[in-house]
Amino acid sequence: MRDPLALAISAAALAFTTTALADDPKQGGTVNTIVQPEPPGLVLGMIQNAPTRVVAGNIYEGLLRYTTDLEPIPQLAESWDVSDDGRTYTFHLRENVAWHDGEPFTADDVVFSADVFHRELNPSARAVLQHVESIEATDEHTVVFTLTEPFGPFLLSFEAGTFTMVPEHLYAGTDFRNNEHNDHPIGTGPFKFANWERGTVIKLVKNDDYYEEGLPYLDGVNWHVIPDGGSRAVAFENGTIDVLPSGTVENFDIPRLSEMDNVCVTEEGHEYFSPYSMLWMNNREGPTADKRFRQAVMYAMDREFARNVLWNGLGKVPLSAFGSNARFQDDTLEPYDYNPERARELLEEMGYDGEEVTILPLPYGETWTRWAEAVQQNLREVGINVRTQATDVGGWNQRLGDWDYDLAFTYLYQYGDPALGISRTYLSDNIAKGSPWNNVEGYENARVDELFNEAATAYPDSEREALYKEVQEILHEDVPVGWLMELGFPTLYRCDVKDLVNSSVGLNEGFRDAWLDR
Amino acid sequence: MLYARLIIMRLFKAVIVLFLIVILNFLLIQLAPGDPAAILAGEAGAADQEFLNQLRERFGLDQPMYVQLWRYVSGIAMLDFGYSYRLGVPVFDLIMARLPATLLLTGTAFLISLVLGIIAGSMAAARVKKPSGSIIMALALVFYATPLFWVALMSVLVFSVYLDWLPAYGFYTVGAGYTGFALILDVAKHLILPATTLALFFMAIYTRMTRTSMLDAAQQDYVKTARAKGLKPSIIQRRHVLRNALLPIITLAGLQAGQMVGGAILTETVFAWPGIGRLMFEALQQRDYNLLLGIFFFSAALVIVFNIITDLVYRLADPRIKGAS
Amino acid sequence: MSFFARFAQNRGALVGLIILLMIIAMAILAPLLFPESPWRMVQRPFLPPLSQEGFPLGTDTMGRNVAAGLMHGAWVSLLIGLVSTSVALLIGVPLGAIAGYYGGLIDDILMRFTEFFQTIPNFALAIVLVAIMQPSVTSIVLAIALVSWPPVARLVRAEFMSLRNREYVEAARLVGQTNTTIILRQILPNTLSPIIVLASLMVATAILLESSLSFLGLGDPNVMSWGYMIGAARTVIRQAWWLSFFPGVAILLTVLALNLVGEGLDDALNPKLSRER
Amino acid sequence: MSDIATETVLSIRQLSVALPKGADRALAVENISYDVNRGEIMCVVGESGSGKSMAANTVMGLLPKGVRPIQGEVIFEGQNLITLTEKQHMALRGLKIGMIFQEPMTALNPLMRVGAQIAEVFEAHGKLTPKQRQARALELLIEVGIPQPEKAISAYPFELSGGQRQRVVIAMALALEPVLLIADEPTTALDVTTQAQILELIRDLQRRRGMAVMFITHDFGVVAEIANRVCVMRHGQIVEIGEASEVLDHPQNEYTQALIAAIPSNAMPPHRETNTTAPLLDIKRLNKVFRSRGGWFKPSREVRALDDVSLTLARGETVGIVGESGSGKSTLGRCVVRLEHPDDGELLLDGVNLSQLKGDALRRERHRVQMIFQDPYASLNPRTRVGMAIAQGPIANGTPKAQALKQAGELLDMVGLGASAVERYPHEFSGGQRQRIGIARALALNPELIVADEAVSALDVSIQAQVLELLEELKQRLSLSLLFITHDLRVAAQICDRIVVMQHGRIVEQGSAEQIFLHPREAYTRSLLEAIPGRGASVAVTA
Repeated sequence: MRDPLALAISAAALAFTTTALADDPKQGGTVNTIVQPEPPGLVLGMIQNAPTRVVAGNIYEGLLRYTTDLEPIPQLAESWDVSDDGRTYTFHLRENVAWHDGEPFTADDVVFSADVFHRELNPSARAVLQHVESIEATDEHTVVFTLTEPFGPFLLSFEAGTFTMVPEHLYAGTDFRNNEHNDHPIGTGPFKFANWERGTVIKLVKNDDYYEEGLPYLDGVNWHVIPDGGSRAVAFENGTIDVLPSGTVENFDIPRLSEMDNVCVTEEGHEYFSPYSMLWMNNREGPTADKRFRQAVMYAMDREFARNVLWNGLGKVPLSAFGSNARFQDDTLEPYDYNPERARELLEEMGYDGEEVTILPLPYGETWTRWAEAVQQNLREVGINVRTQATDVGGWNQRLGDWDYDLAFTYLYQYGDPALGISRTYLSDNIAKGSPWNNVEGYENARVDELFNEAATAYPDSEREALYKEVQEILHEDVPVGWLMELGFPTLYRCDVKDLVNSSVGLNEGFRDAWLDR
Repeated sequence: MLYARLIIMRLFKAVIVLFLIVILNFLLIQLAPGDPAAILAGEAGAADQEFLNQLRERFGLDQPMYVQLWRYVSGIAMLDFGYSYRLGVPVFDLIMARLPATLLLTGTAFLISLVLGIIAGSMAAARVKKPSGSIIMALALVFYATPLFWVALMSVLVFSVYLDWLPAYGFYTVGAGYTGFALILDVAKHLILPATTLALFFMAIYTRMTRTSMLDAAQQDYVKTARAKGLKPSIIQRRHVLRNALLPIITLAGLQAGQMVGGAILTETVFAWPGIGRLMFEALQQRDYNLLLGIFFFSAALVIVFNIITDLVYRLADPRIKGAS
Repeated sequence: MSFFARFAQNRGALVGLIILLMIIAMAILAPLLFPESPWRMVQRPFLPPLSQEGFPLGTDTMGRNVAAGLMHGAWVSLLIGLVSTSVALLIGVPLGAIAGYYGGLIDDILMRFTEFFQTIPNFALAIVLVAIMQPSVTSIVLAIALVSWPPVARLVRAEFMSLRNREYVEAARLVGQTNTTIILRQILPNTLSPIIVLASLMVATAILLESSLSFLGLGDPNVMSWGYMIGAARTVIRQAWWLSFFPGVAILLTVLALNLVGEGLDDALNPKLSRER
Repeated sequence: MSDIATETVLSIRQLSVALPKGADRALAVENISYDVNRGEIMCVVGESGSGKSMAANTVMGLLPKGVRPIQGEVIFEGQNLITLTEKQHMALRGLKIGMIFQEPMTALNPLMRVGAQIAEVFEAHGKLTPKQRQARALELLIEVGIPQPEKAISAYPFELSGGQRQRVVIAMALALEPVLLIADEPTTALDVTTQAQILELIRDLQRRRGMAVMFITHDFGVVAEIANRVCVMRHGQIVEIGEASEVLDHPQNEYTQALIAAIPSNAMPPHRETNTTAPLLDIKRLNKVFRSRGGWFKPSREVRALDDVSLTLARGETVGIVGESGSGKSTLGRCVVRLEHPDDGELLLDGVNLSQLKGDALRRERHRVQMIFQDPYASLNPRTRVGMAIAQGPIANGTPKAQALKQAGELLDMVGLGASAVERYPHEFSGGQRQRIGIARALALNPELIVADEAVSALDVSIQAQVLELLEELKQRLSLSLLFITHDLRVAAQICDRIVVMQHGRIVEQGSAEQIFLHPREAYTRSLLEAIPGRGASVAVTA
C-alpha cells in the first residue's frame, strides 16, 4: 500500500470505529452536505436516480437494510422467515411505525407499494417482482411473498431505494405521477421533508416521532446544490459543507481535501451498489467483433495507471466479469495485466488493418473524460486507430441505445448478487435496442445464458457457486466487454461528524445514526 | 401618444417574431440526439422498455412531430409553457423562480460595466496621447481579451480561497437564517465576485467604445462652435461631446441588456448562481425540451423588450428620430 | 505613405503583429519541436514548470507535456478562429451585400432573418448548436460561424447602403453594368477594409468562444486546443495553477494581438478616419 | 485716429503658421499682415488651400492640433493673442470675438434646444441669471429674424432650415456684442436666396453695432456684395490687399485678375442661336413622388419631386435646369438617365420611351444617355484604375477590353489629361482633373445625350472656368446635346442655350438664356436673379 490516501482511509476507518465506541452520541446540530446534480424529485420509488436516493433515502425506508458485508438487518421488517423450498418469504413488521403525517404504517402499505406502486413505476423492482407469484397481508403486521420458483438474491431486494415503502393512504387510486403529495414527500424515515429552494438547497428536519428511540441525533440536514465541482470543493474547504458525498468533487481534488485537518475519508457505503466500470465493445461488427481484438484492448489498457492517477489509488483493477464484492467470485482466473506487446501480437494475429475505431466517453465529468483520453492513447500506442466521439448524456444514451458505437465507457451497479447486477450484461435475451443498461455489447452465448438462468433459481448457494464458476471462465476468455475498474467512491467528511456510514448504501440512509461531536 | 402607438406596433411585431422563434427552436431541438425519456431512464440507472414507453407517452413524445409542435404552440398561445420533464414542475414557475437571481446578477453587472466603462472611456478620451490614457486602454484591452471563466476561476482562487474576503459561490449563506438588512448585505456579498467578473468584459467594451465615440464627437463642428462661445473644456466634454458620444453606446447597451438572460451561463456555473443560464444548460443536457423552449422564449422576449426600451431611450436621447421608424 | 508604414505608426499594432507572428511560428514549429503527440503520457503527472528538463511548462493531470500541448494548441485555436471566421464571412457578406444593395423587401426579409439569429443570446445558441451536432471541430466551427455572422451581415449591409448610391456606382449602373458586376467589382472591394478589421476581431472572439465551449465540456476531444487545456485543468486549478495559467495567457495574448492588429489595420486602411492616439 | 471707421480692432503682423510634418507644405500662411478696423467688413478671399481661414483660427485660438503660429503678432485690444494661455483665450471667445461657421447643419449640437445653446454663451462668461439668459436668447432670435422665435427657442436644430440655423449661429456669435465678428464662409452651404438674406443680415448687424467683421469667402460675388476691404490669398500668402472697389475694378495682381475673370458672367449672357431641329429629348408630363415608407400604423409622407414636368431638348442643344435645393432639378436629371423610375409620363429619346423600361431592356438602352456627376471625389471608384473606369462602359456593352482601353486613352487625351493617365488611380488626380475623367467616361459610350448634374459646383472658381471651357469645346467639336443642371444661374448663363427654372417640382419658367436673364417673366425667377451676389456691383466682367 504505497498510496498515502489509501493509508489515510484505513486509518480513518480505524479511528472511526474506536471513537464511535468510546463516546456517547450527542443530540442536536445540523449537517450541511451536497447533492449533485439537483434531483428531479424526491419521491423514491417513482424516481430512482442517485441524487434522489441520497436525499430521499433519509425520508423513506424499506423493509430491510444491509450491512457492509451485505447481510440483511431489520428496518421496517423486524424479522423474516424463509420456507425450506426457498419460495415463501414472511416478513414481520414493526408495530409502532407512523408515517410523517401521523398515519400508522401497516402491511397494507407494503402490499400496495410492492404490488401496485412499484409494478407500475419501478423497473428495477419489476425485475424482481417477475419472480413473485403473490403478495399478501396475512394480518396488520405480517406480509407473505410467494415466489414462482426459488430466487437466490430475493432477500437482497428490499433496500429502501429499490423497494421503497410508500403511503397507501395518499397514493392509492390516484395518478401517482401527478399526486399532489409528490411536492411534499411523506415517508417513515428519520427525517422529514422541510422545503426545497430549487437551485439552492433541500432542507430536511428531524422526525421527532421516529420509532427508534433516541434517533436521529441531528436536528436536520441541508443538501446544497452547487453545480460547479470547483465551487463544491471550496465550500467544503471553507467549512460551509460538512460532508462531501462520493462523486460530488472531482477526483483530483480528493487528495488535497483529504489532507486537510479534521477531514476523514471513507470508501465504505457502496457495497450494495458496487459500481463497476466497463468498456462496452460492440460484438456485432467491426474489429471489436473479433475476440482477439477485445483481448488486445484488455492488454493494451494500463488500468493500474488509471487507478493511481485518475482514481487516486482508490478502487480495484478487476479480474473478470464478477467484481470482488459480488457473491461467488472466482479469484483464480489469470488477470489481464498491462501488456502492450501481447496486445500487438493479438492484433497482428487477427490481421487488424487499421480500421478506425471510435470511443465514446462517459459524459459524467472530468475524470471520465481524462480516462477516455488515457485509454485512447493506450490503444493508439499498440497501433489501434482510435477516434473519440464527444457527446453529452443525451447523445451517449442515444448511441448506446442504437448500438451506434465501437467502444464505450459505462459503469453499472452489481447489487451484490450476480443474478441482480451481473447476468443482465451478458444474457442474450437481454439484447434490445433503446436501453444503455442491458446487453448493449450484443454478446450471444447459449451456454452462458443457460448457466446464468440456472444459477439464478438454483438452491442452495453451493449449487449456484459451481454454475457461476463456469460462467466466469467462459466470459474471461471471450471478453464480451472490457472490465475497467471496480470504482472506489470516497466520502469526505469532517471528523466530528460521527457514525456517518453504517450500512452498505452509505449516505443514502447515513444520517439516521449520525451525530455531531461539537 | 406617439410612444404608445410605437410600442403597440413593436409589440405586435414581437408577437410574430416570438411565434417564429418558438417554431424554429422547437424544430432545432428535435435535431438533438437522445430524448428526455431515455435520459431520465438513464439517470434512474435501470429501465425497461415499458418504463421508457410510459415516459414517452406521458410527455407526448410518442406523437408525430407536427402534433407535438401543434400542442406546444397552442399551449404557448394560451401562455401555458407546460411542465419540465425532469422536474415535473410548471416551466413558468421554474423560470420565474430563477429569473430574479439572473436579473440581479446581470443587471448589476450591466450597471457596473456601463457606468465604469463610460467613466473610464471618457477619461481615456480626455487623456489621448498621455500615459494615463494609454494605461486605461491597455487595461481595457486585457480585460477584453481574457477569457471570462478564467477570470472567474482566478478571482475565486484569490478572493475566496487565499484571502477569504468574499464567498466563492451561491446566492446567499444557506442556513444562516438572515432576514431583512442582514440578508440584503449577505446577498450583496455573494454578488460582488460574479457581478464584477461578468462586468469586466463588458466594461472593456464600453470603455473602448466610449473613447472612440468621444474622439469622433470631439471632431464635430458643434464642438468648435462651443469652443468659440468660450465654454470651459469640462463643460464642452460633458454637455457637447459626451452627450453625443453616448448615442451609439445606448444602442450597444440595449443589445447587451437583451442578452442578459443567456449571457451569464459561464458565470452562473462557476459561481453556483441559481439563475436562468444554468437552468438552460442543465435543461439542454437533460433534453428537457419544454424547459429549454420556455427559457428560449423568455430570453427572446427579453431581447425584444429591451430592443423596444432601447428604441424609446434612444428617442428620448436624440430628438431627431422622433416619429421616424 | 505605404500601407505598412501607416500600420507601423501604431506602436501597439506592431507589437500585436509581432506577438501574432510568434504564435503562428509556434503553430508551424510545433510538429518539429514536439514530434510526439501532445496526448502522450510521458512523465509523472503534475510536474511543476521548470522542474525537469524537457518540460519547461510542466506536465498535466496525466503526465502529458504542457509545452507540447500549448504549441500544438496554437495551431488548433488559430485554425478554429480562422475557419469559423471565414465561414461567418461566407454567410454574412453575401447576405449583407444583397440586403444592402437591393434594399426594399429583400432587405426587410434578410434583416428580419438576421435579427432572428440575434434574438437568441449568442453563447446560448452556440451551446445548443454544438450540443445538437455533438462536439467536434466541424460542429464547433459551424456553431461559432452561425452565431457570429449577423454582425458581418449588418456591417456589409450598412456599407453597401452607403456605397450603393455613390456616384461611381451610379456611373457603373449608367454604363450598363449588371448588378452582379456592380456588387462584386464596384462596391465589394470598397467594403473590404472594414470587413478585414472586423474579421480580425472575429478571429479573436472565435478563439474566446471555442475556449468557453471547451470549458463547458463541449470541445472536440480529439484535438488539443487551448480551450480544452483550460477546461481540463479547471478542476485541478488548486493543485496545478500552471495548467490553466499558460493556455489562459496564450489565449489572452492571441486575442490581444489580434485586437491590436485589428486596430492597426483600421488605422492603416482608413487613414482619414483613424483615431488620434 | 479718432475716426471710428479707421479704429483698428485687430492687427495681424508678419504672421506665419506652421503645418504639422507630412502636410503638403510647411507653412499654412507665411508672413501675412493685415488689419481689421471697427465698422468695416474685411473680406479674406482665396480658393481652397489658400490658408484664408488660418489667421481667423489663430485669432480664436482654435487652430487644429499640430498647427501652430511660429512668427509674428496678432494684436487685439492691446494684447498679442498668440501669447495668450488657453484660459485667457477662453475669456475672449464669445465675449469679445464672435465666430460664425460654414456648415450651419453641423455647427449646432443636435441634442440641445436652440435656446439652451444660445444661453450657454452667457453661462460661459458668467452673465445673467438662467431666466434672463432665456429672455435674451429670445431677443437675439428676434433680432436675427427667425420666424416664430417663441417656437424656435425651444426647437431642436433639426427642426430648423439651414438658413434658420445659420441665423441661430449668428445670434450666438452676437450674444455678448463682441467687438470683432469672424465669419468663415458663412453662406457657402446655403441656397442663393438664403445666402442673400444672410449676407444682408450680417451687413445690417455690422452697421447697427459698428462691429469689425472679418469675412472669409471664396466667392468674389459675395465680396462685391459686402466687402469694404479685400485681402486676396493664395498658397498661404497675400497676393493683393486693398479697398474693395479698387481690387474688384482694377485688380493689380495676375492671380486676382484671373479669379475675377473666372467668375461666370452674370450680367449679360452671350446671345445664342436657338436650335430648332426636331427634339432629341421630349419629356411629357413627368411625375415623381417620393414616399417615406410608413409603418403599419403610420401614414407615409409624400414629397412631390416632379409635378407634371414637360420640356424638350433639341439635338446639339444645351438646356440648363436651374433651381434651389428641393426644386426637383436633380430628380429630373436622374429620371432622364433613369437612375430614378418616374411614376408616370413619357421620356422620349429620339422617339423611344425610356420612362417605363426595366431590367435588361433598360440596361441595353443605358448607353444612349450618360451623366457627369457633381462630386469629383465620389464619382470615381478609388480602387479602379482610371482607364478601366472609362473602359468599363464599352466593355459592359460588348467592346473587347483592349480596344476599350485604347479608346479610353484617346478620350483622356481629348479631355486634356494625356493617355498615360490610363494606368493611374483616381487619388493621384486633383478635383478638376477628376472631373475631366468623369467627362471622358460619359463620352466613352458615344451617348446621344449627356446630363451634367451640378458638374462644376464642387470646384474652385478658376478650375470651374477651365472645366466649363472644356465642356464648351467638346460641345462644339462633338455637337453634344447637354442637359445642364445647376443651382448657379451665372454658370447656366455661360453655357446654356435655353434655361428652365424649377421650384417645388414644377417648371416656373423656361426660355432662351437671354430672355430669362434680361426679361424674366416670373417673380421667382426675378428673386433668384436678384439674389446673385455681386450682381449689383460693378464687377469687372467681360460679357
